Amino acid sequence: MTGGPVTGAPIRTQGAEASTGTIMSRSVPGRRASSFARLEVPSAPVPTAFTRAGSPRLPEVSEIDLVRHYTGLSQRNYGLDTGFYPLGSCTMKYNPKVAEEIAALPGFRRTHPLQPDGTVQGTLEVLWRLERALCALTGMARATLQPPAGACGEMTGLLMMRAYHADHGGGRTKVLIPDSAHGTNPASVRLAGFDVVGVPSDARGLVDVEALAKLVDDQVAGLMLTNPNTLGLFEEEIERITELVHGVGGLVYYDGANLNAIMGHCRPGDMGFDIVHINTHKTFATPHGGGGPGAGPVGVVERLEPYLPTPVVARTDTGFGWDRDRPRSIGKLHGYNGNIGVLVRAYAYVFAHGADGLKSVSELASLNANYLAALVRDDFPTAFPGRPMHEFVATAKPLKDRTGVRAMDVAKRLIDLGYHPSTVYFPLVVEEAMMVEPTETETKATLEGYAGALHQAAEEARADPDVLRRAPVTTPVRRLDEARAARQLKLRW
Amino acid sequence: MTGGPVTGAPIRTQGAEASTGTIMSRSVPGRRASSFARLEVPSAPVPTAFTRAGSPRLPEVSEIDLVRHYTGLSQRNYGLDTGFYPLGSCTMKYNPKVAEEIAALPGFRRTHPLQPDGTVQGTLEVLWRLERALCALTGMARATLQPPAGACGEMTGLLMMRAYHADHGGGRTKVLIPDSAHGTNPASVRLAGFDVVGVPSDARGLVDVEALAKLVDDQVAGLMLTNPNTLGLFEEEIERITELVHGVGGLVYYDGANLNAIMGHCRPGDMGFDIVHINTHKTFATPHGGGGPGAGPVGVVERLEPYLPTPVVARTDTGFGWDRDRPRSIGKLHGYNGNIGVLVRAYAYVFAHGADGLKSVSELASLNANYLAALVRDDFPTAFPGRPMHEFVATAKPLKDRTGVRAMDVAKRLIDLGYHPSTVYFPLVVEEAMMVEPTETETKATLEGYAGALHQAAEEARADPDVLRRAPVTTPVRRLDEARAARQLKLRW
Amino acid sequence: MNFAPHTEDEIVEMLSAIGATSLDELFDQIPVDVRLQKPLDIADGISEMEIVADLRAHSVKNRDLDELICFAGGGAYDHYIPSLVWALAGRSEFYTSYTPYQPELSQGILQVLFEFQSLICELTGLEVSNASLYDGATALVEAVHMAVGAGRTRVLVSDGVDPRMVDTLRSYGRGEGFRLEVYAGSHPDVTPDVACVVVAHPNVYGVLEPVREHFGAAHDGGARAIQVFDPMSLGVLAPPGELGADIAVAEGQPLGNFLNYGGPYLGLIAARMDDVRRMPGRIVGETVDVEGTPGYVLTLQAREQHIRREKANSNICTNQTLMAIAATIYLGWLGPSGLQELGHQCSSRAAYAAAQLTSIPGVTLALPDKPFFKEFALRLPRDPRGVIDALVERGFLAGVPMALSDEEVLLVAVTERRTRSEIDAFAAAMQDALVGP
Amino acid sequence: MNFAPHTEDEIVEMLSAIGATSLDELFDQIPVDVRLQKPLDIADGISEMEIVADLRAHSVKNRDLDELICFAGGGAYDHYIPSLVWALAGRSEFYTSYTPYQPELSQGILQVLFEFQSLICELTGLEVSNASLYDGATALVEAVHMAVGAGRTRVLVSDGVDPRMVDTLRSYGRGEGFRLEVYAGSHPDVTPDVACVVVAHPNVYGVLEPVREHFGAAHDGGARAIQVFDPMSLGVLAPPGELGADIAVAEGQPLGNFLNYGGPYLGLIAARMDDVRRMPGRIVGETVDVEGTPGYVLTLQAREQHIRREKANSNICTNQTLMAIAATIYLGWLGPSGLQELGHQCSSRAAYAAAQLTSIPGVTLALPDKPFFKEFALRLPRDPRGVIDALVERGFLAGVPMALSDEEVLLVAVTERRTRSEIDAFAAAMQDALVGP
Ligand SMILES: Cc1ncc(COP(=O)(O)O)c(C=O)c1O
Ligand SMILES: Cc1ncc(COP(=O)(O)O)c(C=O)c1O
Repeated sequence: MTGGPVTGAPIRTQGAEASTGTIMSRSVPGRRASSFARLEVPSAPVPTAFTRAGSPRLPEVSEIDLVRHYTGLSQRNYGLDTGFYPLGSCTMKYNPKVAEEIAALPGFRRTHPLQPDGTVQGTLEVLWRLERALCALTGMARATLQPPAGACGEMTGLLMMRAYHADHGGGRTKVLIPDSAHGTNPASVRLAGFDVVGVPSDARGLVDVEALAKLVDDQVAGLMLTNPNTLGLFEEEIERITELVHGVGGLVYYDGANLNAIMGHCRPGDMGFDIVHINTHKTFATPHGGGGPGAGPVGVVERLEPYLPTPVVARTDTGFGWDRDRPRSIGKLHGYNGNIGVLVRAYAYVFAHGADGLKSVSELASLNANYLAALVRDDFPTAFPGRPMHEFVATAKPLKDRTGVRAMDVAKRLIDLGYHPSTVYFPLVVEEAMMVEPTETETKATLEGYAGALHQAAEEARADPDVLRRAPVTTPVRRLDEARAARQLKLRW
Repeated sequence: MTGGPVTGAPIRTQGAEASTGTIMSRSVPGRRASSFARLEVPSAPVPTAFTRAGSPRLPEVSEIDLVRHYTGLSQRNYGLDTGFYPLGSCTMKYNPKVAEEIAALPGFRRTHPLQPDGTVQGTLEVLWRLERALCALTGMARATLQPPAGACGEMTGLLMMRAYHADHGGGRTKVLIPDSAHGTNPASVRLAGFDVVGVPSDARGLVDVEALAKLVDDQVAGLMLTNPNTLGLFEEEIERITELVHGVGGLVYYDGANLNAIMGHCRPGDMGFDIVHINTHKTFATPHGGGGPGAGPVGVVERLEPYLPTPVVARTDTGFGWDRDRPRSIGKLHGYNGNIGVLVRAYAYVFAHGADGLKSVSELASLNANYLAALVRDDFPTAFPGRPMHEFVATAKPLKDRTGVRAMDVAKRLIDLGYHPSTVYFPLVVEEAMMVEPTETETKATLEGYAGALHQAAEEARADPDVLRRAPVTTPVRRLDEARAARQLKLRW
Repeated sequence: MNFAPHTEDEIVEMLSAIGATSLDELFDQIPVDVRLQKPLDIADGISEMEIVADLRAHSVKNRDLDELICFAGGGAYDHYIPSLVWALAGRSEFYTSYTPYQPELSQGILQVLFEFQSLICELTGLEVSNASLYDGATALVEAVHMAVGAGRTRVLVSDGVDPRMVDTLRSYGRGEGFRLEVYAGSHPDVTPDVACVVVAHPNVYGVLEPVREHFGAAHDGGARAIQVFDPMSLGVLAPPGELGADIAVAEGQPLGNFLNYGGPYLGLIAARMDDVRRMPGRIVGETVDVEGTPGYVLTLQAREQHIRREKANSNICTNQTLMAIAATIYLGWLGPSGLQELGHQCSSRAAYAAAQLTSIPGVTLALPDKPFFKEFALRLPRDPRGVIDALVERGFLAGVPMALSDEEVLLVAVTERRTRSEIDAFAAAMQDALVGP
Repeated sequence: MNFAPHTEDEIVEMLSAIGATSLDELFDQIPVDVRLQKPLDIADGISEMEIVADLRAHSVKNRDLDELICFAGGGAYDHYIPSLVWALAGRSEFYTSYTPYQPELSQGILQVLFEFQSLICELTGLEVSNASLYDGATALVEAVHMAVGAGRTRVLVSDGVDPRMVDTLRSYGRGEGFRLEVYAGSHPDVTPDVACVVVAHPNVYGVLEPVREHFGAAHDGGARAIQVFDPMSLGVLAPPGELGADIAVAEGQPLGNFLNYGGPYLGLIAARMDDVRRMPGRIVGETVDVEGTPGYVLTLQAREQHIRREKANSNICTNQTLMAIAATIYLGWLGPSGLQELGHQCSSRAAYAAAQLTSIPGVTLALPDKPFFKEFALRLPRDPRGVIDALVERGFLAGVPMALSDEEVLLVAVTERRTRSEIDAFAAAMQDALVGP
């Protein structure tokens, strides 16, 4: 293998002994880890009319059973701390350990959501300052921190769009979305009660502005866009795009998934966007948690501020407090006030980096993506000619045409070579797409290692494609039968 | 493989890519993880006469380099949380996670050793209560918590022995030690300025009391013994033994390595011991840390109390404080007051278990050892006939005689079968010794799994001994050339 | 502070490899008009020790529950979290990974989620669970979304459902186009346009509801029965599946997750197998690999946004997996008998607390004839908010103010953590606060 | 609380397999006379949540360094510990393992220790290091033990060596039979019976010593030169190896380890290759396996107690490996330029603090003509212990009282953590305390 040291490694090979059943395989009737204080008050069971007859089949295990079982499972999992994880659109950057330490402070972790405002002044100030920073970063007037993830942020934005239009004549039914958009965009649009109207891409992989011009009309509530788009390309005609939508009275929504590309260089607000969501678990490196949690704050321009979810943090003479007196608000989007523990980590990231650090993050994210794109270009050309920003979409189509090997096979082979592969088959507009987002926290040597592995896979595809089709062979399990999983549903013990 | 689910698993097999250099292999000139606050006071370097010319070759790496490197190394290491770890004499029992959480409380972790007593009343009370509990457990009058490990506890005890004799006529030069003793015993004896006199074992594996009777004389400062001894056997004539030594004016030292066997059932003090050390990292489950830290508190009977190291915790009207006014003390054995962080964990263990829990610990430790001994007896008989307590010493001699396979080969084969092997080749009095201490925290299924693996290894030894001689084959490295390591010393980069 | 590893030399080399002369050039595609000409209005970066000092200073301005003895609930509870939960859930292989798109590298997460789904099914007596939703309130939104459709757009919500959940449901309803009506009593009027009946048991006042009556009405009217449950009650209370629920949802925070001032929490949802294809979010299934070795994958992905886009059941993508891991470990720690003992401890301690508090002159149970589990509503002689503030001064978080008809009551929650002496001290402090200024 | 997993049924089965009828029978070998007839005088066991509550209550009785701003040193320092150090050293595969007796299962620990040894050699400019000792004081004991022998039994210790170290040395000396003499100045009188000369640099008063003078005398007399160093100084101060030290020892706590009220700490020792076989404790070496793959093992074990028994160099067995892991990660975080910047920050902040404090009337440097690194001795107009107490009231840990000739001075240590505003506030509080009651 060429190109520098390997940073990641596959999960360990399964020996005969490494196979593990579920935690139930360790269960022994009568064993138990938990203990409670002696009940020193009178026993008062719930009335028998309400009681449970049988017992749920929970495991009966000791602490050491739990510790070994879940430690073992963790070792069967590849994380960022294991190695390179260039999932496109996910911004899998290093998750600072310091943020974990901070979020675990009892002052943050051990506070109840319904404590009086006076007892959580520290957190409220953190939220208030974070909101100000997010507004500065995006060029918005105010923001809500309530949405617990990007998709909920989208819903929040779209419901505000809906409420705004209801106050301004109403009757708008359509939301425009480029064909390269992430699946959550159309899903959110539908759940918000709008119809999805697709906007085609042009030969550059950008919004086809002429097509857009034909699509905009007074039925259009708005347009959702990420910029740079999911191809990693900056929408160069962004001003024209936002003007077109504004021209028919629509609002423009910025999907912040790709904010890592532009921090300190340009701001959605300055491009004409009205609503912006941010994925803290992307841009601000809050851990992805194996699938979540995240947080999806949403910023808006001045005129949308009345519609923000209830409550918002307000600063008063006596300190900070929740403002719940918001008659035009779209209401609550989360049972409490969002993923506070995630937002505290985001605050740590934003203020530790500062204006200078955030700007540099975007520069180096772009540098890494462009460098890696250049290294792999011969085997896996980028799908569109433009210079990518923080991520690029390459295609395995030439390789497939020549060898029959697909992007998925390449991905699986990368696993054997020690890497988590990139996103594949997204965005849908690119055949055999490989969407690679290295992020700024990866070293040159890691990028070269990954490029080397991709090159090796391409060579093998040409020489002996079965090596790729058989892959992976070094993992605890090999390729899994997904069709069977969906047909013979086994979703629990 | 027979006998229930496997609890442990070997460290992952090394693929071509998993090989890792030292952290220096990731170093790039100019890269750096650390950052400091801006220096907002005048720069004041040390005078040039004292300054360092060159730079030490420390790694130049980023946080993600460090995180991946050391996460990767951790995954190349087998701990108790990975699986069964039956090292005899080491009491590798489950390390409660709660003790880690407690020791990390800022009130414990973030206190300076030289703070005024008035500012550390919480810790001083913890130490005082722990000392009382250890005295209750061992039947001693007072204890020092200062020694940072068992061996230092031995030294402490022997220096007290020395000081005591100096005050009582002096002139004693010898300390008796059974031939089954742990290496630290003779080493400590020598460092304390005594001569080692070995005491032979009898056919039962116990102290040969007749031989002992001949060895005691007025040159004898004392006897060091663990009970149960390193064979896991209780010295049934313990009263006779301690009387013999006391009879000539000697003191009797209890090596607490095996205290896990007898808690709540009998006490060294009641057997006639004068000095007792405890290994908190054994009996009280404080983590072994890959080799340390531990703590080695030492309890003494009344008449030795004046000799305890300085200072000791005292309780006064105004609270707790360090008593430094101890003219006959042997002095300090540690720069500060010992491994406080370890002692806090020990406190948690002792008081969470309580009198009832500790007693049950010893019962179940013995049960586990006896059960496992019974399961493996056919292939690996115990070296002596008596009923073992918390550990047993089996021998691979019959297997070796028949197949040529040695205890070490069996141990290495166990690794491939998913287990950390027991201690081997100790105690020295048993040929091809396998010293197995399962501890009470292991499940019946785990013991059966280990027994099954031992049986499989024995079968293989008879059928194809090379399987054992080649082992291990599933680990990141296979058998290492220790002779070469000692010959071609490479001890640093 | 900056985690990018680049040295000046490397930047130069990399730029030259891509044919650029400066980092700035990488931003040339951005039209000049929209390029930011000034620094962001955020202070410059600081070191790790400074950000820790800053946030620690903020954290100590809060009065946390190590300091205030907590009797607050309202859906989020101060149950004990054993240390092993986060020692394990906090392993970085878990928390630094993402959605298991590459199952061969993600068997750890996938298996834990499979176990989680199994546990939620066992708890609820239902047949299928997913791999987590955002929180209890949004889980209810998803459950209602599963029920709404084909001419059934009315949603009947019992007045015992937490108003925060109802508010959240109402917000989403504006987009999803269902109509929400709150009803009193246990016999909702289920007409053919009703999609579902939503009941909380225990309800927001802690009261045990006659769930079978509500759900009988629902089923008679052809509507789905949705129960909001408390997972901590299910060692002692009959499970939703047995009470007739078609879908059950809950706030899963109490299962080993910290209070975190409201999040990250854990949305639980379980349903009958018939509804599996209507379920939102990730679902893990067991299958085999090419060699027949069992393994786990994300399954039924055709329901989800990344495949089905605007026709997806839900827009959820990032979920609360890490909280589900914690819940899985926590439930393993409890075990069936622990879950039962927990329930018994909660109900006993709550009963004791209710007795002590109502022995204070002027303090009464607001719903005196109703059985409760671990939380109960008190009628106080003074405004509950003022009382809460007065008790903060005395070291207690007294509870949560809650509307009941047109008055405001105090919800008091008592978990297994609250000792008799804490309860006694709380009652004394309450008495003191009520006579005091 | 009890971690044994046994159920009643299992106990019965296991007893029957070993041919016993009760657990008590397993203790039959114990003579009746010595069997304990009553329960231990320790309270009965409690649950996890109770032990946490108990120890938390104790911990908050301490005034920790999140609360008191720390200017105390005396060998243990409040340097900043980056979060990653314990996030990594705290991985359970490390901390739940033991001495790597089976190297194939322990390459992780072994490699970290190899890196640790390398780093200590690099820091000190010496050739060989071991895998840790208990702490700085016992490391000095071991160093002296390496030097003593063959007619050389006198140990000359500079009066700048921390008295806690000297006391510890004296205790061990009683057994090991060396004689310890403290000398003033930098020209010890090294007769042929002198085993070694021990110098601290920086010394206990923070002062930079003319080390070469001390060591010149040592070497002229054929004795070994032993330096006590501060690892945090070695980015800016010339390393022991360069100053002529044959053996160098230190308290390694500041390298990423918490203050822990005195332990667990980390004893560092490094020496010249000639002395490798006299080194105490574990040493890791690189070698190859049967296939030629590089790997690590414990080596030169013939020095150690488990092989050599009474002839061993040292009795150490359990050491401070986990602290060495933390130190390794910490030094990787620092890097060479970070180590240098750290040193510069310490000396600059200390100089600033000295200037501010000595501007208080009556406060002077006790050793005004001596250069110092990060710690300095103040002569105060009042008893230092009283001043320390008065400053605790004001939120500061002012320093450590220390004897200097026949007076008592205040040692003030200033690390990179102490900001200018903290120092200014400290000086103001000191002034206030000195005029106050
Ligand atoms: C472009 C884009 N938009 C929206 C989302 C949804 O964000 P979340 O997963 O936080 O709900 C994603 C997530 O991957 C995304 O990549
Ligand atoms: C019997 C015995 N004695 C003494 C010791 C030394 O204890 P430590 O390693 O804590 O110094 C041990 C350690 O393994 C031992 O097993």
